[in-house]
Amino acid sequence: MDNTLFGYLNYAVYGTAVLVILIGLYGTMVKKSLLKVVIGLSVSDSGLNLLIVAIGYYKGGTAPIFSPGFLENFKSVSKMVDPVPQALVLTAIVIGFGVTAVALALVIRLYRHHGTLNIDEIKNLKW
Amino acid sequence: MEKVLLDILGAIVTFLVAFVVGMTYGGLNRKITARVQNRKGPPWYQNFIDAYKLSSKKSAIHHGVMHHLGPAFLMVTSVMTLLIVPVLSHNNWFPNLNFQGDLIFLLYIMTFGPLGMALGAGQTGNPNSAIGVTRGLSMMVGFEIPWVLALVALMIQYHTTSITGLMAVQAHSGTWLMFSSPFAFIAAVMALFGMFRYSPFDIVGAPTELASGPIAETGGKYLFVMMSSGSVFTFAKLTLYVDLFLGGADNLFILIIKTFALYLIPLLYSLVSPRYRTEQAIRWFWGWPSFFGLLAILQAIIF
Amino acid sequence: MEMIHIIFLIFLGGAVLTYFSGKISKVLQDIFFLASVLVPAYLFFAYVGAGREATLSLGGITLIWGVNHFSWLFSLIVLGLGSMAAIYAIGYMKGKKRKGYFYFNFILSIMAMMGILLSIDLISFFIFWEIMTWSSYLVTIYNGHDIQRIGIKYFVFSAIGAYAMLMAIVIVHHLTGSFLMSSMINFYPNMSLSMQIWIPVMFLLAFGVKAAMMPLHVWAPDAYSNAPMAYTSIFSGALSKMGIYGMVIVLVTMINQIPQGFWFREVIAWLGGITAAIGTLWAIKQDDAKKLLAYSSVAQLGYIITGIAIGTELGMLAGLFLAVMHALFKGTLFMVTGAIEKQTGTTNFNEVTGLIRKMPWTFIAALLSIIALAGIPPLGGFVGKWMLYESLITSNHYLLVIVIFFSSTAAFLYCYKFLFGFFLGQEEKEWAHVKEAPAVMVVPMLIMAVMMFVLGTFPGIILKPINSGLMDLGFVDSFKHLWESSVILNVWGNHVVLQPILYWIIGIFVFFMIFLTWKGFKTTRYVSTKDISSSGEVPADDENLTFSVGFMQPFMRAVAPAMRRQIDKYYNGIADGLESLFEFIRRIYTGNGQTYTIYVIVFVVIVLLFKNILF
Amino acid sequence: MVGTPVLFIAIPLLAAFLIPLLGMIWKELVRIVPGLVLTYLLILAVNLLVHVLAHGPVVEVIAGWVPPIGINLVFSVFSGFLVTLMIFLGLLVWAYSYRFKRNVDYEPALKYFLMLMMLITGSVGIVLTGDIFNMFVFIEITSISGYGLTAFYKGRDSAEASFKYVLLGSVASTFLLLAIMIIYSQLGTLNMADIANKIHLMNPTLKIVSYIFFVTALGIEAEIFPLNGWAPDAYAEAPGPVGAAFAGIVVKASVYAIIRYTFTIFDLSGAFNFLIIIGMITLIVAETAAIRQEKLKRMLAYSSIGQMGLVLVAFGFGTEEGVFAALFLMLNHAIIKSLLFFSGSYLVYNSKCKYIKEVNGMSKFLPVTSLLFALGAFAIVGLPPFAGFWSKLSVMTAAADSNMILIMVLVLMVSVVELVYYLRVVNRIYFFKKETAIEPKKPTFNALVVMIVLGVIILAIGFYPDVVTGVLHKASASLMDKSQYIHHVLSLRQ
Repeated sequence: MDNTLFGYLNYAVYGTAVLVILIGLYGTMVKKSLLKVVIGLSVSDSGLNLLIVAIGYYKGGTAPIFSPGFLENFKSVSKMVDPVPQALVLTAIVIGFGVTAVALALVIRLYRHHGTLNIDEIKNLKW
Repeated sequence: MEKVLLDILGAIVTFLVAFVVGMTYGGLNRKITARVQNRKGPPWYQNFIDAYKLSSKKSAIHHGVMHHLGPAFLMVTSVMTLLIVPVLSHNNWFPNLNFQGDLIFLLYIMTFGPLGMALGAGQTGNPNSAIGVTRGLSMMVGFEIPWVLALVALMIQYHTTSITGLMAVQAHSGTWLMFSSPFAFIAAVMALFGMFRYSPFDIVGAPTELASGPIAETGGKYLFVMMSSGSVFTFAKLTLYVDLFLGGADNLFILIIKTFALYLIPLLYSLVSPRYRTEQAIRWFWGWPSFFGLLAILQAIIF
Repeated sequence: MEMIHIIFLIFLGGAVLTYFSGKISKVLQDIFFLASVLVPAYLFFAYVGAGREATLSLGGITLIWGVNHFSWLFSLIVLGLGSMAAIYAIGYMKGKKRKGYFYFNFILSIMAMMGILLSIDLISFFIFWEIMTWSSYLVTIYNGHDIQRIGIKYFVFSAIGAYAMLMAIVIVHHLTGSFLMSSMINFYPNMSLSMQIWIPVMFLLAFGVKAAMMPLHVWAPDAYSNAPMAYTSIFSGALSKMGIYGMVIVLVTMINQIPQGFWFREVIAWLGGITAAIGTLWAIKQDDAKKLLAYSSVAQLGYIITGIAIGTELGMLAGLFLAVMHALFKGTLFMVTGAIEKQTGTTNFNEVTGLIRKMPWTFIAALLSIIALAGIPPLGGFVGKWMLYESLITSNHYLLVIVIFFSSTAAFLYCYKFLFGFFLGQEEKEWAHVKEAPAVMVVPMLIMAVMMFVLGTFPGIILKPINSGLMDLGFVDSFKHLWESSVILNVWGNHVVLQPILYWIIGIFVFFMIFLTWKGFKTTRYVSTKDISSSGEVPADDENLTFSVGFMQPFMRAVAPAMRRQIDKYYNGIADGLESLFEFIRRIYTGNGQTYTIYVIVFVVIVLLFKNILF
Repeated sequence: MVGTPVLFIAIPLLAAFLIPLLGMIWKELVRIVPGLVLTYLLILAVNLLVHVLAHGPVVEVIAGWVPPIGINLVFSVFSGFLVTLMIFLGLLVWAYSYRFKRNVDYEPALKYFLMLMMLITGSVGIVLTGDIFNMFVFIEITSISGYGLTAFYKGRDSAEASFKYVLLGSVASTFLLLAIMIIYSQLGTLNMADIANKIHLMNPTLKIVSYIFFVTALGIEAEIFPLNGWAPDAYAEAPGPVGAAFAGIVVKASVYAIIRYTFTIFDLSGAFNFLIIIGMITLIVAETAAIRQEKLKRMLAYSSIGQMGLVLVAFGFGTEEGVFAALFLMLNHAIIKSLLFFSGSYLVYNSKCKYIKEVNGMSKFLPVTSLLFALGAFAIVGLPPFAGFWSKLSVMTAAADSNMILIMVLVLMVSVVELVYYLRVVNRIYFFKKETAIEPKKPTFNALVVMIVLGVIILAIGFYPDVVTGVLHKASASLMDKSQYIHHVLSLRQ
């Protein structure tokens, strides 16, 4: 991390990602509507993905894509950003999507059952 | 074999003496009480007349086997107490079965009779009898405490649980235990009040309230046996006290003087005391008498 | 395959077989039941002598079982009383439901007790201890009456005790590297002072619970009175003795090795004394025979504890002799109560009365055991009491003597209450139909009553095994020197002192009995209990003259201040407090998903904040 | 070769996908196939475990990429033992629920078995995998199928329970990914053995932070106290066998993950004490919360949570004895708690609210089920001669050898609490009068067989613990031997 503008930008990316995660958690923890809770989860997922990609990135790297002539110019391999986080993010996105889908399905069922989306009123199971 | 026969003969003699003396004491009791109450009172031999009358009754009724045997239980206690307590020192006509450590035995055998009689009284089905028995047993728990405290004090102080041992101590030192262990003596005498069941501790057989309590249903020869047993027991207990605290007796005359002197204490106390309720009596025994008993133990431990 | 293995296998297989054979035939079940108690008992006494050992390796731990004279003595109690109670149980359980359940747990209890006695290592000791606990618990709740309170209370106390013991066992294992009891005892003097205090305390907790020692006794009255009487007779007679056994084998031998053990023994002895007094007082108050006997058991166990806690040879001898006697008379008394319950359907003194002419044999058994319990001379109880007093006096426990004597005198009150309540008093019409209990119930009671008489007359019969048992524990042979050193100074081993006295007692009794009975002297005549002097009039047949309510009221009034406080109430207070605390704890789970999320975040934040301390 | 670890993941996954297709051919296949698959896997697992016991761990490399770059599966004695246990339990759950919903509908059974297979796949994957991101994926598979199974019943409050599970599960996955990324950004590798090898190079603060995130994330699945809000609801609302599957399979996998991180990957000295603390808190809170429960399954759930707390405590001793005790506890817990869930759900089968008081007097109607429930209750509170006793004994021994006197006192006090609530239920079953009008439901034949098998196992372990202690000792030794694990995985590079 250098002190150039780009370096600060790098921090900014991390900061943004963390901020997004926190916003998502805030939504999950504070908002009373089930839908907003699910949105909060989704937002924090996105923030997380952002963070992961940011970690894998470094200055001046190219996309980790095989293209014709890639192998000839061997030097470009080192210029490539780390592909692993990106692969992970892909997986995480898929999983996050699945979870969100499940959550939304449950929200529908909860709404049908309780007639409300207020999480404070859905407390049949307690103690 | 011969010794056994002699023993039995001696026992019979002891029994007869005790019977006569005990009966006489009972008669004197009635007389003295009457005189104090400014009455003439029955003659001193009235008890013998009563006994004769009872024993000559044609038939007697009983309410079952325990009732039938109750007097026998009572008699066992009286006679055993009499036989274990040394009546006279060094006298062949008054053999005794005493042995080392007999004080504890005595404590227990003395409770055997009342319990047996209580069973008999219980079987009569007369509520008065049962009430009397519960009172009597409760009272027993009361006066046993100072009595045992006194005995334990003696056992500790003289390292023996035998009556003859304690008598030997007195003979050896020349002092009666009454003086060397005064607190034990006081506690024991106070316990004696309860044993005799004279006023103020006569609620057990309170004649006007319970129709004499445990003996309400007893008559004829049963009452005769009970009466003689009571007389023998009175004598045995007094002899025990004399042995323990007054140095024993060498001949019958001294024994009678000592026992009668001792007998006067509860007798005179009874004349001036109104009747206690049971719980009052129990608490009385657990009060000063037990305190003296504890003092006796303290004395025994310290000296 | 040692004989010990076979015995345990028979117990175990017999229990299972008995349980399932009930599905086929009730008679078969009874036969299996009797066989699985009596056959091992026979095998044990016939083929297993002192010094036999057997091992079993389980889970990397070698379990060792063996017999010495001391455990042989207690086996006598367990198997002897167990056999009697088993025979009795056949009659008692006839026509009752859950027979298989009862038999199963009965056999398992006896097996567990034998296991405890035979265990040489602590793990098998613990295993059998726990089996004993749960099998007895299962019988305790047999009636289904108020079990959530009574049963759970029993089990909680037992479990606290057992877990304390488990802790002690594993700590000992940590210290010595071995589960052997002997290595623990040998290592004990080398432990640090805190361990020297805590190990016995933890063991004491376990044994004290089973032996119903004072602050831990609150389960006993309920449990004893709630179990079927056929079981209670071994529950109180033998099972509680396991606590005594443990105290002797673990505590007395262990603590005697260090001088500070004096204080320990002192505390236990006093606890025993207080137990005796409290148990007696509460026994007098009871109106139900089961409860009365239960409290009386607590009191009697108090004497035994005091005796063994004194720790002198004479004290041990007294305690163990009383233990044997207690097994006999309390076993019989519970059987008597069971017989009456069986015949009349109730054990409340206020309801049942005047059975003496209907159940004479039961009465005789009851009478003899009561005489033994009260410690009145011709029967065995007296011998034990006497030795107890002697040992207390010689070891300078003067006040304790008074406490013990007080409770043993006050015991007459409940003894009388028991006999009067059931057998004496008015013979009401209501109970005119009552018959004597079947022979299978009466005979065991009478056998035990006879044993009591024999042991009272010839105490040496049982004192000799006790003595050799104590020698196995490292005590000196008391027959040689004990009597010289004690205050008693008699030669009891040869029965020269007590026997003439007893003959005298019997002679006098017989003489006066004949005197009273002899028709030639004066005739006697039986009249019914309605024919009494009642203010000069004869009461009518339907007039109820039974006196039983508030029976010992005068005495209870006298001791009322002592009984105002109940330990039970304090325990209940603690239990209620805990339950409310738990109720509060479970409200942490609010039911709101968001709260849970907040918990997660709070957890992370807290751990992050304290990470330097934690990691 | 006796089979490769990859089959344990591939086959159930494949089966899960094939089930709907096979269902189109013949509806009964939906029920049969999972059983066949699980039986096959069990045979495979036992075979492989025997092999591993003799020859040391088997390391499988996926797709030819050797570690540390590729993903590898490790079948050591430790993980192999857990896999075998899980598959065995899976088989029992299948057998128990074979006729599940049979008379009602085809659709629910399809979903049920599909999700069950996914659940087993995920859990087995967690245990076998040697790659932390791969573990994340498996955890998510497990969770999602768990969400589905929790929400299985319609019309009850199951959706609510499931939603709470989803909520916490998502938070868990957030933390898990964060932790993974911290490690990756520091060490540039995702392979467990490689991380373990290089862990000392890591920035200490970040190391601790990532460990905390791991424990938080996995703790949510493993039901550690402040993180386990979902668990009682999910257990209570999911079908009975699923409760058993949660207790026996999912939680085991999560605990495995925590243990793997603590013992093998991280070298934090305070981690063991941390495990003891959180385990202890979990144990105390859960058991005390259980005593006042009004619903049977909720009570079992709290009890299960408490047991897992005890497992963590035992692991936290950090000694081989402690690990042995913990493994023994896990085994017993898996078996006994399954039995309790199985029999318990028949005791309150037809009731709507599953109140404890509804089991009153059930022994008259369901004698065998009641007996087995009582057996399970006696076993789980650690009464000899049942299985639970030996694990309790080993925990105590391990604690004493680690000088954890206070822990012992607390654990035993909590055991008393546990005893009380189990006995209360058993008393109700046997000695109370039936009050409610709920029809008891006789257990089906296959359910009965499963319960009896479990009962027999409990008795067998109780009377002869040597049947399992040998394996457990080897398994604990293999967990403790960290360098051997690293060596086995990384030696494939050459």
